[in-house]
Amino acid sequence: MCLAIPGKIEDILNALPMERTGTVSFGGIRKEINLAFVPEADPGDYVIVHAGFAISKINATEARRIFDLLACDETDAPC
Amino acid sequence: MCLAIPGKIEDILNALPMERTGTVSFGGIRKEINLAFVPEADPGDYVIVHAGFAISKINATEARRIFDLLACDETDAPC
Amino acid sequence: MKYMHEYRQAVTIRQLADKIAAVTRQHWTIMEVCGGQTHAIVKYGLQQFLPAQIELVHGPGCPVCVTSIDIIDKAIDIAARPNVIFCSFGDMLRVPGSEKDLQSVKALGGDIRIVYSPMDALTLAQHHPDKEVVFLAIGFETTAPANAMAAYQARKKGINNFSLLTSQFLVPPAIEAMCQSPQSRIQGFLAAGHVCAITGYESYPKLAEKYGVPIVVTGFEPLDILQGIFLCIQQLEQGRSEVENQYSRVVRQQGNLPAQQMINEVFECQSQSWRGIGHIEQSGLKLSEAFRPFDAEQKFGLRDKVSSANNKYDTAGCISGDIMQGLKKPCDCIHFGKQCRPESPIGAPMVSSEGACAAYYRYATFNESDTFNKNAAFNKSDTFNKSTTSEKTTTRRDQ
Amino acid sequence: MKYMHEYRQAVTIRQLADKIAAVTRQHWTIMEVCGGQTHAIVKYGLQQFLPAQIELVHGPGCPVCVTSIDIIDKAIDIAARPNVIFCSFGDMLRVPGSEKDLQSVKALGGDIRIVYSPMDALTLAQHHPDKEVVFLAIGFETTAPANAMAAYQARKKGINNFSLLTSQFLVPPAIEAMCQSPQSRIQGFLAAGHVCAITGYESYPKLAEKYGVPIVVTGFEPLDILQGIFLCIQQLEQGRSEVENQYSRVVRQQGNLPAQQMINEVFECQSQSWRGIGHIEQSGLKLSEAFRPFDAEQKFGLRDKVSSANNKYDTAGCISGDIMQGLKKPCDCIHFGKQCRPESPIGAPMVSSEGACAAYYRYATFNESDTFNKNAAFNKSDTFNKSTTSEKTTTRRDQ
Amino acid sequence: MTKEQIDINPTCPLPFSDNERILLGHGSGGQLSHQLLTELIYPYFDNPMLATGHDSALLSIGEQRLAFTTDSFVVSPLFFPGGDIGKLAVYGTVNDLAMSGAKALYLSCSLILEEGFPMNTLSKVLASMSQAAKETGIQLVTGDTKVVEKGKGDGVYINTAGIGVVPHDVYIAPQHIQQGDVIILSGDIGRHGMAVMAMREGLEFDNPLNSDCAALSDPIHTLLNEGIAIHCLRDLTRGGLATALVELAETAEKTFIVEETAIPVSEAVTGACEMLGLDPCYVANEGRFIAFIPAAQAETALTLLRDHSVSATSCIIGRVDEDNKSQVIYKTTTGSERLMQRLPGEQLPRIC
Amino acid sequence: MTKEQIDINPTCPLPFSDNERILLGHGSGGQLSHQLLTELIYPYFDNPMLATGHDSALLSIGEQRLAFTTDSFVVSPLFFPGGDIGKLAVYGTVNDLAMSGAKALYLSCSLILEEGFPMNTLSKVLASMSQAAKETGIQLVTGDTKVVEKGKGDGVYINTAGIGVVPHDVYIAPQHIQQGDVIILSGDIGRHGMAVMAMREGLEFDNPLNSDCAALSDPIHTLLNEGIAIHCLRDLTRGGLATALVELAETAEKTFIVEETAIPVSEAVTGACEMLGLDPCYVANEGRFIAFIPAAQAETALTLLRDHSVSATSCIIGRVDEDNKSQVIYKTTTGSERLMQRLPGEQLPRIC
Ligand code: SF4
Ligand code: SF4
Ligand SMILES: [Mg+2]
Ligand SMILES: [Mg+2]
Ligand SMILES: [Mg+2]
Ligand SMILES: [Mg+2]
Ligand SMILES: [Mg+2]
Ligand SMILES: [Mg+2]
Ligand SMILES: [Mg+2]
Ligand SMILES: [Mg+2]
Ligand SMILES: [Mg+2]
Ligand SMILES: [Mg+2]
Repeated sequence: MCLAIPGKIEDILNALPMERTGTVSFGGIRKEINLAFVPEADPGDYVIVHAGFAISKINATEARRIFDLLACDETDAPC
Repeated sequence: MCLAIPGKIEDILNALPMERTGTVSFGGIRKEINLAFVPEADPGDYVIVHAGFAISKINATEARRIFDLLACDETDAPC
Repeated sequence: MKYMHEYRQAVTIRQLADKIAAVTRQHWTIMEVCGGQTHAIVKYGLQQFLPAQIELVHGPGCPVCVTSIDIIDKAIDIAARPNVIFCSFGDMLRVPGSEKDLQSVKALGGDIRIVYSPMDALTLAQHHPDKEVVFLAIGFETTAPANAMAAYQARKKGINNFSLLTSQFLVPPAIEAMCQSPQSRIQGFLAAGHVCAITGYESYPKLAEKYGVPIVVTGFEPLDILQGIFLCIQQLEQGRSEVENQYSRVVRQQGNLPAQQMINEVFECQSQSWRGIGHIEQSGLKLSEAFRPFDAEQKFGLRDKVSSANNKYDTAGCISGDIMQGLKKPCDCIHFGKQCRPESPIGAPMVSSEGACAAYYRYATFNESDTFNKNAAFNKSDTFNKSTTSEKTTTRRDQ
Repeated sequence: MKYMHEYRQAVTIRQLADKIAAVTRQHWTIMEVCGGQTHAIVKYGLQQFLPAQIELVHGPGCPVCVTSIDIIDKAIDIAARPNVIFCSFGDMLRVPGSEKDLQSVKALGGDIRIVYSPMDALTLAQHHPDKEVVFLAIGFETTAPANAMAAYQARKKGINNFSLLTSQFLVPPAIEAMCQSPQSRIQGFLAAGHVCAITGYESYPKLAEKYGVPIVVTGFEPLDILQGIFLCIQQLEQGRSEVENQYSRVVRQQGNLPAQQMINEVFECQSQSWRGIGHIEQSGLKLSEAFRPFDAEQKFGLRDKVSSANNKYDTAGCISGDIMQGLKKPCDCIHFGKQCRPESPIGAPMVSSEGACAAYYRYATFNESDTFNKNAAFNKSDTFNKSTTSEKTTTRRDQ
Repeated sequence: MTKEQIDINPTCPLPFSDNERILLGHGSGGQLSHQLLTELIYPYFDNPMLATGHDSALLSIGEQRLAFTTDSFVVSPLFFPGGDIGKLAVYGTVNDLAMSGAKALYLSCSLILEEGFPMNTLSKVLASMSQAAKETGIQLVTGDTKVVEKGKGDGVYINTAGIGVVPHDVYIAPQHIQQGDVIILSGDIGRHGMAVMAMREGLEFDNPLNSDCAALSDPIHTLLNEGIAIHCLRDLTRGGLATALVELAETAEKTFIVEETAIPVSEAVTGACEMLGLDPCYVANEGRFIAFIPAAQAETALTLLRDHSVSATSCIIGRVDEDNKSQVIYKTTTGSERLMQRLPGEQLPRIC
Repeated sequence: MTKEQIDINPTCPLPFSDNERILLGHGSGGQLSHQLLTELIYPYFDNPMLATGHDSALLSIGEQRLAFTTDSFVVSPLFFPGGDIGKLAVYGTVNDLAMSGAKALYLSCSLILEEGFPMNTLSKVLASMSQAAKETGIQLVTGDTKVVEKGKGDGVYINTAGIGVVPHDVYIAPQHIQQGDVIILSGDIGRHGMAVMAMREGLEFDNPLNSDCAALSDPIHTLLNEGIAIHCLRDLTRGGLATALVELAETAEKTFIVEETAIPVSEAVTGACEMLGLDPCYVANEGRFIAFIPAAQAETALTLLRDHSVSATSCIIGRVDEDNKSQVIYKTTTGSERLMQRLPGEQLPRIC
């Protein structure tokens, strides 16, 4: 359930809190997405989008962790 | 106006006075026709039909008159 | 088919043509009142059998032609409603209203059905109790009994989802109105045989006498029409103005009494507007009080609605009114065969194949001077101009 | 695409697979709760990277699969009405109701539109004030805020021709119900990352503790799922039953507070019927009192309508309920790949590509013993039987 | 990106006003169809073959002379007395090939199905196509199937295209019509159109009125085999006999003289036409043709044609006159003359 | 005479229940389309040429080898970024001919117009067809126009059929696929389907996503002229790459091995597919093909193909394996393997 994909906020189209929307780009496409549930996300941020709504802002640091972990394993260095 | 064509009554389908209908044949086709306005017309009689209604019974004697007249003219006999 | 094809044979046609030629000495202008007769005259090229002195002009007897724009607009209004099945005779679908025609309403999704008889519309109403079924009840006296019967049975059987949008015309008041017109050139009438099958012809003698015009009740086959013309010319040449019945195989003097009774039960007379011509007193039929619940105008709240006077068709120079009063011919119209063609009519007479304009267009007479150019647009030196331009007599026959 | 393709690379997948193999010593049965995860597991052939001892079973987290026949029948009832525009997410159109599906209503003329977002349905309602626009609001906690926002804005803007037919599910009560079932074989859960993005995972520790099951909040990319499995197996092998968050780039412990607030404003909890599984207390969301005017069941008088118990699908031997509770696998169903195929589904899990049956059918694993015969009907000695038939352990992990 | 933003910048030969729209009459085969073709479609495809207005195109590929034709079939109801859309779709293309003197060899078939169309009905249509193909010896070799949403079709539309071989000594085309040719009509007219319309209008018949729907290849090939120098052929379809005559007179730039009394019309068609106020010369046929033949061979041709049941009542209805006025003079039953016109739009039943 | 009374008595190979009906999926080009063809349509037309499942039929007429094909085009919207229904209708048939190695010569065009369709739009469609025909050197030689009532069409449906000549030494067909052949894909996939769907869904693009709609004849003829022994070609249309591969594997009775990582997909198509939950391998194309070529000629073929803009990003996506299991093994980006399937019905956007 809950097909949701990452996209990058490009601009804010409507800044009213309950109607907040913005252009989000997904690879080569852009679409107007409802941002009312991610008031903390600004242009440049990545969000996860489901059914036309951003449901979460992606944390870039957390996103790197698994790769760091696997790189560690590889070198057998203590991470 | 008032496209109406001659047809021959073949049978009576409904004999109730205000709902009288019968099969009328027109050349090679037959159709159920309202006969309420020609109570005097019976199977075998020709009627003139307009918009699904027989509006008049054809008088066979009168129908011959023009041909008799023209035949008379032809022979120059007094008719 | 019996009582049909024997009246279309070249031999007898020729015989009658000779008789007509033999009696004709002067120029005479005769109107065939009925569009069905116009259609037959043009389809069978009957003008070719007449001496040049006989000019036929074409009357207002085509219900498709004379139904007012107001009614067409109301029909369009009703037919476009979602819960309606709108029923009509075929030709009415192409008649232009002030903005569009019923056909284009159908093209936009309106449920419009072509029926052969008013009773077919009533049957539809019985089969679709969840829909409003409306029948566009046009016609002259010939059709009025059929329309009346549909209303009568609807009331009797309680079929309350059925109604009539009526546009019904009476012939004698129209004949009288034309006779009274100072411009009129008509010297004799061929009365409409099928109308008289219903009405009889007892009201005609006083017209014939008052206006000094012979009136011949005439049938619809080529031989009928030529005989009607013969009888009419014979009277004119002999200085008579009487009523004769050419169509005696169908028409009785008193008409069809049960049909008259049905008309009287369901309808009452009213002043009526004729498209292109105007109002004529007591020349129409409307539903009487008891049948008012079956009146579509009342049911759909359109009784007082009047179309915008400004419409794209009647202001476009269509001379249909003049044509139907015998004042002009289709080829006198600047649009005829150019913008106005059966595939794109401007006025109603170009729609119905009984309309004078459509009949002239469709059954163009062969003529050495090439009646039609290749694009089927008429050129000026047109066959049909021949008779009208020959002698613009306005002489009324006086006796 | 960033945050997507880097989680699908063969090299890192292989690394994690090795880590999993290294820690696995026993047979373990793990359920991925979410259909999106099932889809990814089968699409990317992730089972091929796991040791034979790890058995994945597929949870009820596909709203297309668990929406009750009753709701489908109500959707069909509403969608077939003349004045309605019925809006739905794409996959719902093929889900069988007791007699037919929405797609066949569309084939018979129902105005059914596929939308991407509940807000698109609301926009349609604004553009068609003369129509009733109904949105089939299915979903788990992930979709509930979007559905709620549509109702909230409709009320705020007075868009009264808009309503929701709701079928909304909550995950934690379902996990608890499965844990309580005596037949359950599930020893650990991969919790649905996108649900937790909304709800957070503060309610999970007491479940993990009470039922002795590790719960790993897991994402949807192949690398996420393998890491989730790794963390779960690691706990199981170490005898722990804790809550871990694999999907920390998206999921916060407390979830999305504005979204939770919107859910609370618009919806309230109710007992909910899960297709193939049955009622689970407090496992659903319905519109709260203030939003009742936007409830399609109420608007169309369907609140008390119950489908006939006797329907051609659920009595046909479909074992979707058992599959979604981890008791059986699609290939245990006698219809799988025979009468039941994506182009002619018998049960809902064959409809949505997230449904376990459809995912298994569509992304059949290549296997030397010829997984599919030519007609794409599965034969008995099927790849997928491998794991289920290997060892029918019912051991619940106890600690 | 919205529809409006796409700039396709066509080179449009005719500017239309925004509210000029396709009407049903544009598909009637009459005057409106003619305008659509000559004013809009032909100018875009500057190909002399199109303008010949022939039933099929004549192609030369290597040493071979081929005929190539296409038609889409959109009849409602799909089944009618004497035929169905499947038969029509096969015969229609076989006939267009035969009208070039070609032997029909290969057929394509493309179906546009409406969502919700019953499988059983489709099966019946296909069975009928299959039988018609066997009967006429044409092979269906390639096809296509599309499905459109409910409300965007009418059950099934069928397109067929056909390829045939034209013998080396056969030259049949409007341009080969000669002064003095007789015009042969292969049978009574109006059956197809009236059978379909009568079904809609609920008319009953003494003896069922069947559509004339039939393959016309056999009589044509008999004529060719027996050495009749056919100048032109035309199968009578939409628009009827009148429209076919007018089109050929214009393409050939000849004057035809046609006798109303010579044109056979069955009692049933006459009755139905009179009742509905239609002219049989404008009613559609699906198994009739006209042939232009040197007068000297007329009697032989008639004898040969009458040997085939499909053309058993063939007769001479007119001739090609001396002057070249691109017109059809119609001598009516009363003895008068008028010009024949194309069908203007569609024929609507005339009641009043 | 009512509909029910007509007895057409067909010999129906498959009895259907009364409520089995055509679904949109029957036109998707996938599994339902396949069933409709093999279970209903083919049995009625017992012609080996149909069952070859080739893009066009190969005919021998005298000394000539001809290819013959047809397709109907029912796309909505009629105009989309990168193309329109007119272009599609010409290219589609030219491409099917090219897939037999034929040079496209002659085209038929049959229009089914919906009552009320604007003349100006028709004019634009015709202009586009005209330009596409000029560009590909095919001549439109015969046509037909029908008009259906409002609500029984969708603006315009276009059928084209085409005839081409196949050189004597060219044998391109699924049956000629050989073990060891490489499978070349002519460019990135999914553009047409996503361009059309994105327009419906109102997606915006960084750089406009254009349909791949294009004529494929030039690169094919280059390959043939340069002596590449093409074993089989298939243009990718409805059903996408996956369906084409599965169909060919079944017809050829071969096993194909295809690498996901080798298949080019643009960023825009990827983004749109991920958003809507679609798989680009099942999305429609209108200007892409796959070619089966002996491994020894693969590099030469790639070089030749890359010289044409329409196939500039051609690449090898797989090969024909030793065993003959009529299946397509798909190596995914993660390193796992699974079997490719046909598209089941239509691809519906997956949301939840
Ligand atoms: S030709 Fe047309 S515009 Fe002129 S009078 Fe007749 S109907 Fe009116
Ligand atoms: S295969 Fe079909 S019938 Fe069997 S469990 Fe899955 S959905 Fe139900
Ligand atoms: Mg033809
Ligand atoms: Mg043709
Ligand atoms: Mg044809
Ligand atoms: Mg095709
Ligand atoms: Mg329809
Ligand atoms: Mg192809
Ligand atoms: Mg093709
Ligand atoms: Mg194709
Ligand atoms: Mg044609
Ligand atoms: Mg439409």
